[in-house]
Parts: sequence; C-alpha cells; structure tokens
Amino acid sequence: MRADTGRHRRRPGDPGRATDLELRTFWRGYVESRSGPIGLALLAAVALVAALAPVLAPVRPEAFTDALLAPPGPGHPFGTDHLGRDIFSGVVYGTRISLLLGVVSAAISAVVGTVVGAVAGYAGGWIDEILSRLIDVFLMIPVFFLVLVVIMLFGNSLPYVMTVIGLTIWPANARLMRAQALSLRERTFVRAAVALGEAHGRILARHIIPHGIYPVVANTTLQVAGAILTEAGLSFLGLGDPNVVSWGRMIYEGRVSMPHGWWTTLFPGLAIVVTVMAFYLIGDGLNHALNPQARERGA
Amino acid sequence: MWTTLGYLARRCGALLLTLAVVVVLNFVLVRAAPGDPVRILAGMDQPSPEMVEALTRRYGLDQPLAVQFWAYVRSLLQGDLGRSITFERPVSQLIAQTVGPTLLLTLTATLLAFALGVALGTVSGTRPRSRLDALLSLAAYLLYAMPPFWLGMMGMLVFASWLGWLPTSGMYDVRSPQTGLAHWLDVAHHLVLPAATLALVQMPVFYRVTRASVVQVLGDDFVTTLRAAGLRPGTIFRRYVLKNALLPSVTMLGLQLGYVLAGAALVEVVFSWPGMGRLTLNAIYRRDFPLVMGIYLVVSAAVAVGALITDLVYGWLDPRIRYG
Amino acid sequence: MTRDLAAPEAGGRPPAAAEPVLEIRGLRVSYDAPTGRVQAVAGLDLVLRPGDSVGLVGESGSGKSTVALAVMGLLPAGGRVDAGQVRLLGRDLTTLPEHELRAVRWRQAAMVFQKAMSAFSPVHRLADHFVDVWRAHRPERGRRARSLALERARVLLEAVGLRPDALWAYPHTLSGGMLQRALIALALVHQPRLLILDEATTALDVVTQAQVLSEVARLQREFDLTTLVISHDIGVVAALCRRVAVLYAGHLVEEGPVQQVLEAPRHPYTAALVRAFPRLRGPRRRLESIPGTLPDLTRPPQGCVFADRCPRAAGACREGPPPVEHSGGRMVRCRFPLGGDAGA
Amino acid sequence: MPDVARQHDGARQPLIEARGLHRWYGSGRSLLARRPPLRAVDGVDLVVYPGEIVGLIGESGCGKSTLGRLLVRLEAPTAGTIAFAGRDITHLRGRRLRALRRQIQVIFQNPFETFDPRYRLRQALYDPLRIHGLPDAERRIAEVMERAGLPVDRYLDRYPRELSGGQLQRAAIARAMLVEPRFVVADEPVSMLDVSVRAEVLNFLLDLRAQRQTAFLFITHDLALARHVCDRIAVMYLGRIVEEGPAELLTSAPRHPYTRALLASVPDPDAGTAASPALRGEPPSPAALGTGCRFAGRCPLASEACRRVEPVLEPAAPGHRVACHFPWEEQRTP
Amino acid sequence: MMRWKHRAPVMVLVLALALLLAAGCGRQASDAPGAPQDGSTGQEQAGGETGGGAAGEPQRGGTLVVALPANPMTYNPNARPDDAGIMIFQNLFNKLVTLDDQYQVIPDLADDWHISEDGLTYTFYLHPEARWHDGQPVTSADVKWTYEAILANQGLAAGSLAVIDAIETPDDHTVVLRLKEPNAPLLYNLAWAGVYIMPKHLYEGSEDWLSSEAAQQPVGSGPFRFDSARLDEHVTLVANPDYFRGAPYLDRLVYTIVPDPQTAAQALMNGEVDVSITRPSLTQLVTLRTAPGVVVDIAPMPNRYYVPMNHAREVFQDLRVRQAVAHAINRGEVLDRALQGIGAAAEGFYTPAIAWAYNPDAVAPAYDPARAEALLDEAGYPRGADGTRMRLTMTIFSGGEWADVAAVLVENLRAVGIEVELVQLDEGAWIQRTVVDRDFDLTLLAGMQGPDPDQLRLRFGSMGPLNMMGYANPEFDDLLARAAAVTDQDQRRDLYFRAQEILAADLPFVPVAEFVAVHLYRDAVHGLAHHPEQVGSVPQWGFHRAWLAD
Repeated sequence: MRADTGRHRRRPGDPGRATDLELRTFWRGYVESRSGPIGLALLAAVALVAALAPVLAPVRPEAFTDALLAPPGPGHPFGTDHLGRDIFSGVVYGTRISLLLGVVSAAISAVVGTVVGAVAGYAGGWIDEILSRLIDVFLMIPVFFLVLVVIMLFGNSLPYVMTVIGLTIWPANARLMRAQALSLRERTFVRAAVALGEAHGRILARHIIPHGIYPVVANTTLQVAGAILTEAGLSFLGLGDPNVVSWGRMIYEGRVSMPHGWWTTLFPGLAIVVTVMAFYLIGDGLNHALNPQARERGA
Repeated sequence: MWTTLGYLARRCGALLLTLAVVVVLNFVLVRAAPGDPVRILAGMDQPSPEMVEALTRRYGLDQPLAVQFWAYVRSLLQGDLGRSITFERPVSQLIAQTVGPTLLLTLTATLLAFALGVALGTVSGTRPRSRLDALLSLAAYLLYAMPPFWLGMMGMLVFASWLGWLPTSGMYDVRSPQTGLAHWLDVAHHLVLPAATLALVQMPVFYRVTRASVVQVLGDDFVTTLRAAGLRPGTIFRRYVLKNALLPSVTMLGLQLGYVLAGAALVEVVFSWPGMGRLTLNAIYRRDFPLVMGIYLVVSAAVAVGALITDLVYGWLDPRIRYG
Repeated sequence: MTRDLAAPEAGGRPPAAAEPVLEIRGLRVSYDAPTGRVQAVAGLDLVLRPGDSVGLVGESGSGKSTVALAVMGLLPAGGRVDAGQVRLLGRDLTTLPEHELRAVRWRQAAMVFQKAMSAFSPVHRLADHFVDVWRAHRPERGRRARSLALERARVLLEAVGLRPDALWAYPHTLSGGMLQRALIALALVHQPRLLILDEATTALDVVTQAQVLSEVARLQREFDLTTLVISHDIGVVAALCRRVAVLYAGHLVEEGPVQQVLEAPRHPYTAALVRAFPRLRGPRRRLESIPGTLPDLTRPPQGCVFADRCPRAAGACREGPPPVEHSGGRMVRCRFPLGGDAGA
Repeated sequence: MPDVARQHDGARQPLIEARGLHRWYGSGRSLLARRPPLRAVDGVDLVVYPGEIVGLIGESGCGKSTLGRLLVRLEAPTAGTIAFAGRDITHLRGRRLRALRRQIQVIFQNPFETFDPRYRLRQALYDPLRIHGLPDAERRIAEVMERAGLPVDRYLDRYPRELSGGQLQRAAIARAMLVEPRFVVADEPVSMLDVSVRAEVLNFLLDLRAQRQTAFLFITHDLALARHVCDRIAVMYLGRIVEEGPAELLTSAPRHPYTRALLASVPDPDAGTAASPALRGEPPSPAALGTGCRFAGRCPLASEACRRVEPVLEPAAPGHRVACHFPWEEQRTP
Repeated sequence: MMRWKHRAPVMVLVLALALLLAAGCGRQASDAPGAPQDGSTGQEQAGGETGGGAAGEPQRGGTLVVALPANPMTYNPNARPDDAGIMIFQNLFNKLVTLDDQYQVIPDLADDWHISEDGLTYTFYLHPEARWHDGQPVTSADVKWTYEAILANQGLAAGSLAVIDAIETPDDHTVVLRLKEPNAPLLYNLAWAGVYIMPKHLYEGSEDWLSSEAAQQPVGSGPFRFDSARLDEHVTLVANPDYFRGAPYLDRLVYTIVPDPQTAAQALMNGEVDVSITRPSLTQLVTLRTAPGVVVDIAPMPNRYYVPMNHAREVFQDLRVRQAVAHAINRGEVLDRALQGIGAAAEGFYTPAIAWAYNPDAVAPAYDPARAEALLDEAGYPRGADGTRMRLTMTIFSGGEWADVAAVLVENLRAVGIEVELVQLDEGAWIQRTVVDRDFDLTLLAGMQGPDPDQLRLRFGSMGPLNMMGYANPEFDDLLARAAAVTDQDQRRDLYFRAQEILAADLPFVPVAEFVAVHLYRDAVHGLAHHPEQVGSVPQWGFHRAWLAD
C-alpha cells in the first residue's frame, strides 16, 4: 500500500505543472479560449478611452456645468450629477484612474508575490517554512476589512490606496509562484542548471521566474479586476481619494441622487463592469492558454 | 486516526498563528493610526485634561503600549473581547447581537449561490462551447464583474423604488412586528434583495469552478474506462462525474467566506441590514479599539475556521486526502 | 474453463470456430491536428480468430493505440474512422449507433488501459466500479444486482491474484500493479470474447510485469479469451502472443507467428527493431539504431512509409506503395523483403 | 567490449567512493504523527574507477536515482561520505561545490525536459562554459556537437522543441561533456526513447568514455541494456546494494536471489513464452523496514537467520560481491 | 477658575460639533446624523407648506416609526455626546428648562425660576406632578444628585456646570443653585444637552453611572417609557399615560436604525418609516420635496460652514491672502450647487439664527475673483507658467456634503490660481491633524454656534480649543470675557457686535454658508413642530404632542 500518494491536494487554481510555452501555441490557446480575445478587445476599447479622454470628454470631470442632475440627453449623454458635473466626462476620465489603480496595485502584488513565492519555493527548508507560513496567514486574513481599516485610519490618497491594495493581495501570487517554483525546482532543466554549477540567483531569474510567472500573470490580470472592485468598494464607503474622479467615487457621490438620478450611479457602475470584465476575460484567456490539459478538453 | 489528529493539531496551530498575527496587526494598526478614541469621545476640546484623563484612565489607554497589549492578550485568553468604548457594553455582546443577521444573510446567499452555481456549472460543463454554455458564461462574467453594492443599488432601484415589490431596508417591518411564522416570512421578504444581491455576485465563482471541474473530470481516464464498459453517459455522470466534480466547489465554499463577509458588509450598508458589517464600519469610525479588534478577530477566526472546516469536509469527501 | 470463473450466461455460447472474433478490414483513422489531419492508421487489415492472441507492436506514433480505441469505438474528439470495417463477431462496429455499441462493449470486447492509476474514479471504491459495470449489462437491479456483482468481482479479483477485500479499497491505496490487476478483473466481468490489452504492463516494474504477464497468460487459457496485445516491447508480445503484427506509421508492415517473425524478420523495419533490443543472452555487442525519424503523417509519403529510414530502399520504394506478400501464414509489405525463402 | 577498468581495480585510485551513504526522508518531527522515515538510500558503499561504466540496477523506488543525485551532490546525504578523487566532497557548499560541478556531471532521464525550452541550444551550451569560465567556447561547442552528430550550423540555433528525443539526449550529453567532467551519472538516459534511437545515444556515450576515460554511473531498470553498456553492475533493492559484479558475470551467473528474480522476469523475445513470475508480492515500503534482510519477505530461500540478521556485501568471487546469507553457487545455476 | 466659566459652551459645542461631523460622515453608515435636528429649533415658516402644525383634531393611538441613523451608545443621557441617544432621551427624560424655537428658555421640569440680582443664585420650582416611570416622584434631590454626578463623572455638561458652587434643596420641589461668579450662559446651558435629570434612586448604589442597570434600562420622567431595544435594529418606547404634562397621543414610538441616508429616504418615500432623523443628502431633499406623502420642513439653525485658514502658515499671515481667498469664494455657488439652494449663503461672522447677537453689518468680502487675483499679485504670488500661484491643501471630513462644498471651493480657488489638494480624513484623524497637530493649510468646518454667543470664544478666542488657525487678538478676547460676565442682553449684544466687526477685519476664516435643520416626515404625522403645546422644541424630535392621521 502506498501511504504517501494521498498527500496531493487538489485545489482549484493550483498549477499541476509549470508550463512550457511557445508564443504561437500560447496565442492559439488564447484565441481558442474565446474569452481572451473578447477581453482584449474590451480592454483595448477601455484603454483607448483612457488615452483619448481629453478628446472624448466634453469637459473636465471636475468642472461644473449649469445643469444640476440633468438626465441623459443631448449635451450630457450620461446626464449630470447633483453638482452639475458631466457624468460622461467623469466616466471617461475615470477610466484612467481605474486602469492606473488596477494596474499599479496588481503590479505591486505581482512583484512582491513573485519574489517571495519564487524564493520560498526554490529555497525550500526553513526559508520556505517561514515564508509560506507568512503567505498562509495573509491568505487567511480577510483582505477587504484589512484594507478598510488601514485606509480609514491612515488616509485615502490614490497612491496610498494602490499601495495598500497591492500589499494585501500579493499572497495569492506568492502562493502560485511558490507552487510553480516547487515544481520547477524538481524539473530536469533546473536540476541540470544546478548540476552545471549555476548560481541560485541566476537560476531564479533565468529559469524559475520566467517559467513560473505565467499563472502569476494570469492571476495578476484577475487581481487588476479585483483591485478596481476593491477601490470601488472603498469609494462607496466614502474612502476614495477626493482629488481624483474614480468610478467608485462617482457611484458614492451619485448615490445621494438615488433613486431619482439613477444615471449618476448606473453609468459609472457599468463602466466598472465592463472594465473588470475585460480583465476577467483576459485572465481566463491566459489561464486557458496556459493550461494545455484544460485546452484539449475544451474548457 | 493519529495522522488525522496530528493534522488537526497542526491546522489548529496554523489557525492560532493566523489569529495571533491578526491580533498583533490589529493592535499595531489601530494604535498607530492618527486620532484616538478619547478625543472623539471628548470631542475636540483640547484643553480639558480632566475629562481626557478620566476617559484615558477608564479605558486603560494611559498604560504603555506593551502593557496594554499584554492586558488585551490576557483577557483574550480568558475569552474576554473587552468592552466597547462607544457602546459601553461587552464587545462579545455587541457581536453576538449582530452576528445572527449577518449569518442569516451570508449563509442564505452562499447556499443560494452554491446551488445555483453548481447547477448552472454542470449544465455548462456537460456541453462546453455550446451556445448555452457561452450564454451562461457571459452571465457569470457579468455578475462576477459587478460590485456587490452597485448591484444592490440597482436591485433596490428596480424592485423597491420602481416596482415597489420589495422593501428597501431593514430585516423586518418594525411598524408592526410579527411573531412566529409571520415574522419569519417578513424577514424572508426583507431578505430577498440583499441575499439575492450577495448570491448573484458569488454565484459565478461556484459556476466557474463547477464548470471547469466537470469538463476536466469528463476527460479523466476513468470516464473512458466506464464508457468502454458500456455504462450510459447519464449513469457515469450521476454516479461518478458529479461526485468528483463537486469537490472543488465544496472547497470554494469555505474559501469564499472572507470575500462573502466583505461583500456582506457593503450590502448590509446598502440595505441597512443589522449585521456585523455595519458594526465594523461604525467601530472603525469611532476608533472603538476593543470593538474593531474584537470584530476583526472574530471575522478572521470565522474565515480561518471556515477554511479548516472546508478542509475537513473535503478530506471526508475525498478519500485521497490523508492528513499526513 | 472453470465453473467458478465463467460468467453466468457463458455456458450457452456456441463455439464459433471458423468465424473470426475480430476482423479489421481496410481501417483508416485520422485525427485533427493543428497542422492538418494526421493519418494515424492507414488501411489496416487484421483478423483474430477465436483463441487467437495477436501482438501489435510498434514504436510511439505508429498508431497502435488508435487501433484499440477504434475497435472499442472510443476515439477521442477529433479522431474518426475514415474507411474500413471493424467486425466484432460479424457485426461492423463502425456503423453501429452509440446505444448498440454500448451493449457490445465489455460483453463482447473489453479493454485494459495503460494508465491503471487513473482508470478508476479516485473517490469511489473498486466495488462501485464492479457493481456499476455489472449493472450496465445485466437485468438485475437493487440489492440482488449488487450481491451478484460483488460475488463475481471477488472471484475475478482472486483470479488475477488480488485479495477480494481489495474491493473496498480506494484506488489511491493500491499500487500500480494491483490496480492493473483490478482493471483486468474489471475487464472480465462480462466474460468478453475479445480482450484488448493496451500497453497494460508498460508502467509496471519488471518483476510486477512478469507477474501480471503470467496471470494474463493463464487467464487467456482459462477464460477462452481472444486477445489483442498492444505493446512497444517485443518481449511482452513474445510472452503473450502467438502471432505478431508490426505497425509502422499507421501501416502494418509485417505479420506472422511470433517466433518466426522475431527470429527471421522479413521486413527491414522489423529486423532493425529486433536488432535494437538488447538481449540478456548471446554476445554483448554494440546496439544498433534506426537512423532517421517517422515521416510526417499529415503528408504521408507516396511510396513505402519506411523508405526514408530503410537501408534497402531503392527508388521504386519511394514511388509507389510496396506490394504485400503472403506466404506460409506470414505477411510482409515490402518491395525487397529479407530472406526471400523465409516463408517456406 | 574492453573491460578497461576491471584490469586495474587493485592498482588505481577510485574516482568516486561512497561510504555508508544514507538518505532518509521525513524524520517524523510532528508530535502526534510519528511516522517512520522513508529510507531511500540506506547504507550504500559504491566505488567507481576512472573510465569505468558502472550500472546501477533496480526497480522503481529502490533508491537508485536518489543515490545518483547524492553522488552528484544534488542532494545531501543524511549520513555517510562521498569522496571524489580522494577528496571528501560530502559537505562542500557554495562556490566550492559549484567548482566541483565541472568534475561531476549528470544526464537525466527525460531529454525533453533537460533543456530550458525558452532558450536556444546555443545559449544552453554556452552556459556551462560561462559558469566555469572556460575559454574557446565556439570551438568546444562545435567539437562536442560534431561528435554528438548534431552539426552546429544546423542545430545550434534551434529551440529544444525542434529536436527529437534522441537528438535532445545527445545534446544533453554534449552539454554535460562540454566541461570535460571526470565522472558522469546517467540516470536512465534512454528509458524514454524509442528502442530504435536508443543505440545512437548509448553509443555516443560509449565513444566519449573511450576517448576521454570519463567514468559513468549508468542508472537503469533494464538489465539487458546494462549488460550491453556497463563494465560492472550493482543491483539495488530497497535502498541497499545487494549484489555487484562484472556485467557479464552478474547477468549470466547471479548470486543474489533478487538478481536472479530480476533476470527471470525480463520478458525475453527469444524465450517465446510468458516469463514465469519469479517473485510473488511487491516490495515493502521503504518507510517500513524491519530488521534482517530486506528481501527476506519475498525470498524463496529465506530462513530464520535472514529475517534477523541483515547480510552485508561480501566477496563471492573476484570483483563479485553479494549481500546474502545463502548466495547461489555458480554451479547450481541452471 | 476663569477657564471653567468657558467650559459650559465648550461642552455644548463639543456635542453639537460631534453631531455635525457625524452628519457629514453619515454615508459611511456610521452613525450619521441628524446633526441639524437636535439643537436647532428654528422652526421656520420658510418651509411654509409643512403640515407639522395643528391640522385637524389630534387622534390618539398608533405607532410612529422613526429612522434613526445610529444606536444610542448608552441610555445614561448625560454621559456622552451621543447624537442618536439624544433623539431618544428627549422623549424619555426632562431637563429643568428647555428652549423654544426662538432659542428662548421655557419651562420643562421646572415650572418657574428666579435669578438673583447679582446673577449668583438661581432658584427653580419643580412641577409637583412630575413622576418617574416607576412611579416615584421627581424631587429636588434628583436634580441635585444629577448635577453632582455630572460633575463627578466628567459628564458631557461638566464644563458648563462647573460654575456652580453649591446646590441646595430647601424642599422636594425647590432647587437653589449658587454660582461662584456671574455666568450669563448658564441658564441656556441648563436648557441644552447633557443635563437631563436622572433618577437618583436607581443610580445610587451602583459604582459607575455607565455600567449601572439604569443606563441599560432607562427610567425617565418624560412622555414615553423605554420598552425594548436591539442593536442595529430598533429602540422601542411606549406612551407614558401618567406624564405630568399629559399623556402623548401616540401609543408607541419605534426608532429603527437606518444609518444610510439613501436607504432612509427610500424608506420614507415607501412609507416604511414615518419620520426620518437619518438625514438625507441635500440632493435627495430636492427629490423628497416632490415626493407624494413626504413633508420636507426646513429651518435655519445656529450652525454654519466656514473655512479656517492656518495662521501658522506663512502664506496666511498676510491679510491680503486671506482677503483674496475670501474674494475668490463664490458663496452663492456653494449654496446653489453644493447645498442645492438649501440654507443660505453666509454673510456675517456669527449665526443669524441667534438673532439678537447677530451683527448684520459685519460682513465678509464679496465674491470678486478679479480683486482676489489683484490681491494675490500684490502679496507676491504671481501666476506661474502653469497658471498656478500656490498649492495648498484643504483638510476635510469624509462625507458627502463636505466633499460637495469642498469641490466648489476647490474650483473657485482654482479659478484665481490657487491649486487645492483635498485631504479627506475621518473624524478621528481630522481632529488629530487640525486641532491637535495644527497641520493644515485650509480646512472646512461647521458646528453649533448656539445657544449663547459666548460660543465664539471657543472658536476664535486666542485660547479657544477650536481655534486651530492660531488666531489671536487681545481686544477680541477681552470683549468676549466681558460679555460672559454681564447678564443684560442689550449690553452683551453691543459687545458681541463689536467682536464680529473685529473678525470681519481680521478675517481668520471665511464664512461660507448657513446650515439648516431638515425635518422629514410623512404627511400623516402631525404635531411635530410649531405646536403651541409642545414643550421643549430644542431638541426638536420630541413626540409628546405628535399624532398620526389615518
């Protein structure tokens, strides 16, 4: 009887095995996923809006127009809020903030998570013991409440919010990267590099991280979406940065006009849905392309 | 048996470690934050040393931090979460009063989400890449991308404001409180919108996991064996695939808890649901240290225990898992 | 046939001496691949008469497993039978609708897969599999079906050298060898006429493999099985089979009695393959390899598929398909076969 | 096939010498779950002389790969010593260990995994030279690739996925050989390859030995293959070497009942019948070993003594050692 | 003990301010508020159409459901500044005296009172029929015990009562307060908050007035009795048929906890609640005004938005810069846009709600961006290449209206070349940053400035605890000190008028807008405000005379 075979734990999201990728196969898998290209198209549209914000938006999002709480119509396609600010302009400019916030938060998470996870998984031993304890503990802490407490207590400027979000969501990436590093460490080409006398830092940089990064990339894409939602949640509680126009903040401010001024919350909300969905779709496309087994089975 | 116990012991150790980190983190964060509760209680009256002092002494805030921390830990070990500064009541009592509605909301929503997600996930997973699958997937993406509070607001707009079918807030009608069955029907009526909101934003998680695992299990070798043995696809699915495919969804059930509680807090705000979410925001706002720490501890413990229970249930469902 | 081992209804089956159990005619199977359709099996003829044991050997990519899956009607998505017939006990399976095919499976033809470790559902006990496989083709229901099935399972498990209480084990608690045996037992639940062993011992250690092989050899006799053994190891085929068929790139290149084919191969590929196997006896010598690689099966060559790697190949070999030569119970598909008198 | 090494056994200094090597996994630290350690390698003495090819035979799980990894210092032994050219390398670390890697190389089982798929062969082959600061990279690479049958102009700029298994394994050997090691562990180097291409890989290996006097530890589960490739063969069972001797002798006149059983189990195309199962049952778990001979449970010859006292490797003939209380005599071999 | 004299208004202010802050932060689901409601009586006629007055014959019976933004912290009415609690206390308890809608002192427990010529002795005559809900009579001993307890426990009003030297109880229904020195604001403060008379017989004996059983199960003397409460759900009161000023019309009074203004407004429109103390956003008011069945009743209150400028910052030591900021701010736009036209643009330097003390001639600089730019040029702050003269921060509270007002201010200042970055903090952090650390450029503040103008000392006196801008003018300090010590209102008025002139000249802050009290209820609710019989219209959510029409 084998006593140890049952030790494997199947958990969704755990990579079975690090993946070798050829760009072409990868792209084919990505396209096959259906969700991937749609997400990319959506994101492209969103990014275009962000880039062209000054052109698209009729006015500065902070600027007051004469129409207070005007319903959608000519001049104000999405209407105006109770201060007379143009919702359409806000949505357009908010794209920049949401993208910035999402990308920066997720990037922080990706960098921290990748480094911690790769070191933990590759080094093993007590280093892994300590780091993975840390990862586990942070994974178990309810993040939103933590972010909430920190932001509420310490302040809510955008850079701060981005950093706090980034620094609370990295453990998921670290866990992925650690699992990757653990499996990559046993991979023949890594063993071969060790046997050839390669230095550990170089092995991490050249073999472990480049190979193991894909699930982290996919997850980071999802985290962009998560960060945007988190910011929206914070803003909804009045904890957004008052100096920038973000969608969450627009909903929060527009909420006072409900139910009569439904457009003040409807459109920013839809913008969040579209953007978040773009990242989810891309993330799923990446996962699909990265997971050959699932791909073969049409998942 | 021993290995299971050993596993349990280790998991509990990890749980305690998590809670220890939570306690320290909490303590440090809350104390490091600008502003202190006495000032809020006393108002902005800078030169009133007598009152500030009296309050400070009353809540032990004059002690060195280390002493305060030790006192906190000691009382925690005795099962005492402390006394709320703002409410002048034991924290445990405040939590106990709000935990019920929160549990009612989150459990209802989660079970709904689970049932719905698994059912739809199965539908999709058995016909991957079909039109129905595409439609369901799209719906899942859409819901997944929705901020729960926004969905709640839109739900309230449509069903409470425009259609007037459902109440906007609260847990029951305070004007004419009911008893017995009528009371629970009333609660259920109030529960519809918040629970549906929370269920809908969670559903995609279960949907996606179920769909993926159904697709995966359908491709497993043992399915080929059973097909080769001449079993009907329906039989294979019901007797074999489903059990295999449900396991990951069950795992998600526990892992979701943190997310659900966060979503619940926001939804509670939208619908004035008398739960812990609102209590939390209140406590943070008032710098009610004992209350903030107590809630956070309880929430963290709940999440950790949820994960532990999930693991155990998973181990019970999946014979492969031996806690060695 | 011992009474114990026989399936309940097995006694009434008429002996069908002359009629082949399995008759494959002109079978062509292809798969979808990113680069085009892969011709995995290109015109295969193979006949298994009752009591026959045929080994299908070939290297990876030769199409041998595809043959097995095509027989069982279990080709994966993207694969399809383009032409030919697979007659099992006279019925062409390629034209059978799915529900009729389902009735054929396991009662008339069963299969033992290579990956025994994953061939059982990990969250079910072995007993569940036996019971459900039993029920799939039996009229009994409820408790009675269960006890009958378990009774049969116990007998079969003992027959393959396992303790009956293995029924209550979950797959992960059993070793690869045990699972392989259990899988063989499962294949025998309905006393099939044809048993296909697809690399059934490849994953096992040599000692375990020897154990399983000897048990299969015994079962062949005791259950009156007709077996199709698929393997890359000519040793395994030699141990289990009376005849051997050599497959190369989807083409059957040589067929005949095992001893004759291995001792005096006629096809250059067979000869090279035999030479490449290290032996335990005889002189130690430098091993030989077959230079080159398999042809691209999305664009199969005009002439002989082996021509590019064949030391005897001439221009004619590349121009048209090689002739098929039958003599003395042997078949060879080659323009310039070795030992022209071997068939005599 | 010249048995170069054997002629000089007595005179020459061993290239690599393992003494009492142990590798145990998991030491049962947990308070409640005290599980016995898994004894993968459990007291192995092994010597390889310069220019010698030693075969290491055994079933999966017997510890042969672990032993290989210990010898190349990819893992650290739990106990025991390893000496290389007379120098104790058991505890080398850091830079000195990396320097040692030039002397000791390894070839892995899976050729498709040996190269990082992200890099072209050029990069992969350049790396070892960079690491060990060897000059003339271009020339060295060209030389060894030529010998591997992979001319640089056609293969150097290819990605690993563009090569077949046989080619990859030759390239892997080429890479290992670039730094001109004196000892190479080849861990099942051909088991994943089709029979038809095994020979070209093995022959490349043999050529290298002939030219450079590189010593090899050839790990395999295939006795027949070992017989053709190796000078000496050591048979491993559950973490221990139970028999070792000259390849021809060991495969024709084995002394240990386990070796005999292994030989009998090999399906022989020449025999024409199913091999008789020489052994019943399966090996016990290396985590649950009792006292006495670890083969006793399955051994047809086992006596009470076998169950109590573990036999040690003792000479049975010149260059032939067996760990058995009742080794078969040569004349009793059928 | 000079300082203690100032304590009274300090505490009042503290209470009021806390309420107000809460109002601003309401949308965080914390205990939002009803800042305006308590304290502000100003029943005005501006709302005009309100049905709050006498409309038909009062009907008896029914349950009134009131949306309250937060739970009461405790049922000890004098311990804490508790905006939610005070809404309930006014229906459970009585004070000695209370205020009417013109901020004039009127009887409550005391039917009558007398102040000695020297202003050092106050004598109150209690209503003989007043009884606690448990049937015990309310006596002078209760009053004495209450005031002493407040002082001993550092209760909410401890500061205002500190001026009392001794309390005498010649008989059960007479209370005599002896003061250490004359103190004009005292009577007002006894009518204000944190001075509810508590039942001595129930509190006595427990070691702490907060942990006493009576602080959980309150027993008062007011028109309603405590019935039950559940955290975050409801607080239920029932009618006290034996109330000494007559039984209330309503049977039950249910406070349901609805912290979210949005939800509260929705619930009001749906008829789920009858009265909303949870204050909706001003925007919602616009909607609510047209909602069928909803009455929006708006009244001025002694509370105003203003922008303090930190004198510790070099830039604000220059009067021209302060003037420029004042000229740059378009108070009309703040009113129209951020405040949806509800309330009034602030002109002067004290609240016009306390009419007798308001100097209408001391006014802030008019909106004049050109003038502002000229002043800034003059002060040496020319526009830079990007059009910016200077960058400042404005520290504001979290919460909707604060942000709205700030948004307009930011745009106003931007127009004259002052880039303002908002720093949004919750209450705790705001206090720390501005009041304690004084680390800010501009801030935005509001707060109760009644019931007595002595209040000005807190905010702008050189020692004033809320003078976070560090403004110091000895003449101003002197004027206010003198005004507190005289009892004659005309004399006091002159002093306060002069003080406001000084503020107008020195401009330590820019007044922005006048706050309003907003009363929201269903049109079925009557007898809320303006009711002649109603005693104690400050705070004004007393439901003694309220009744429900069918």
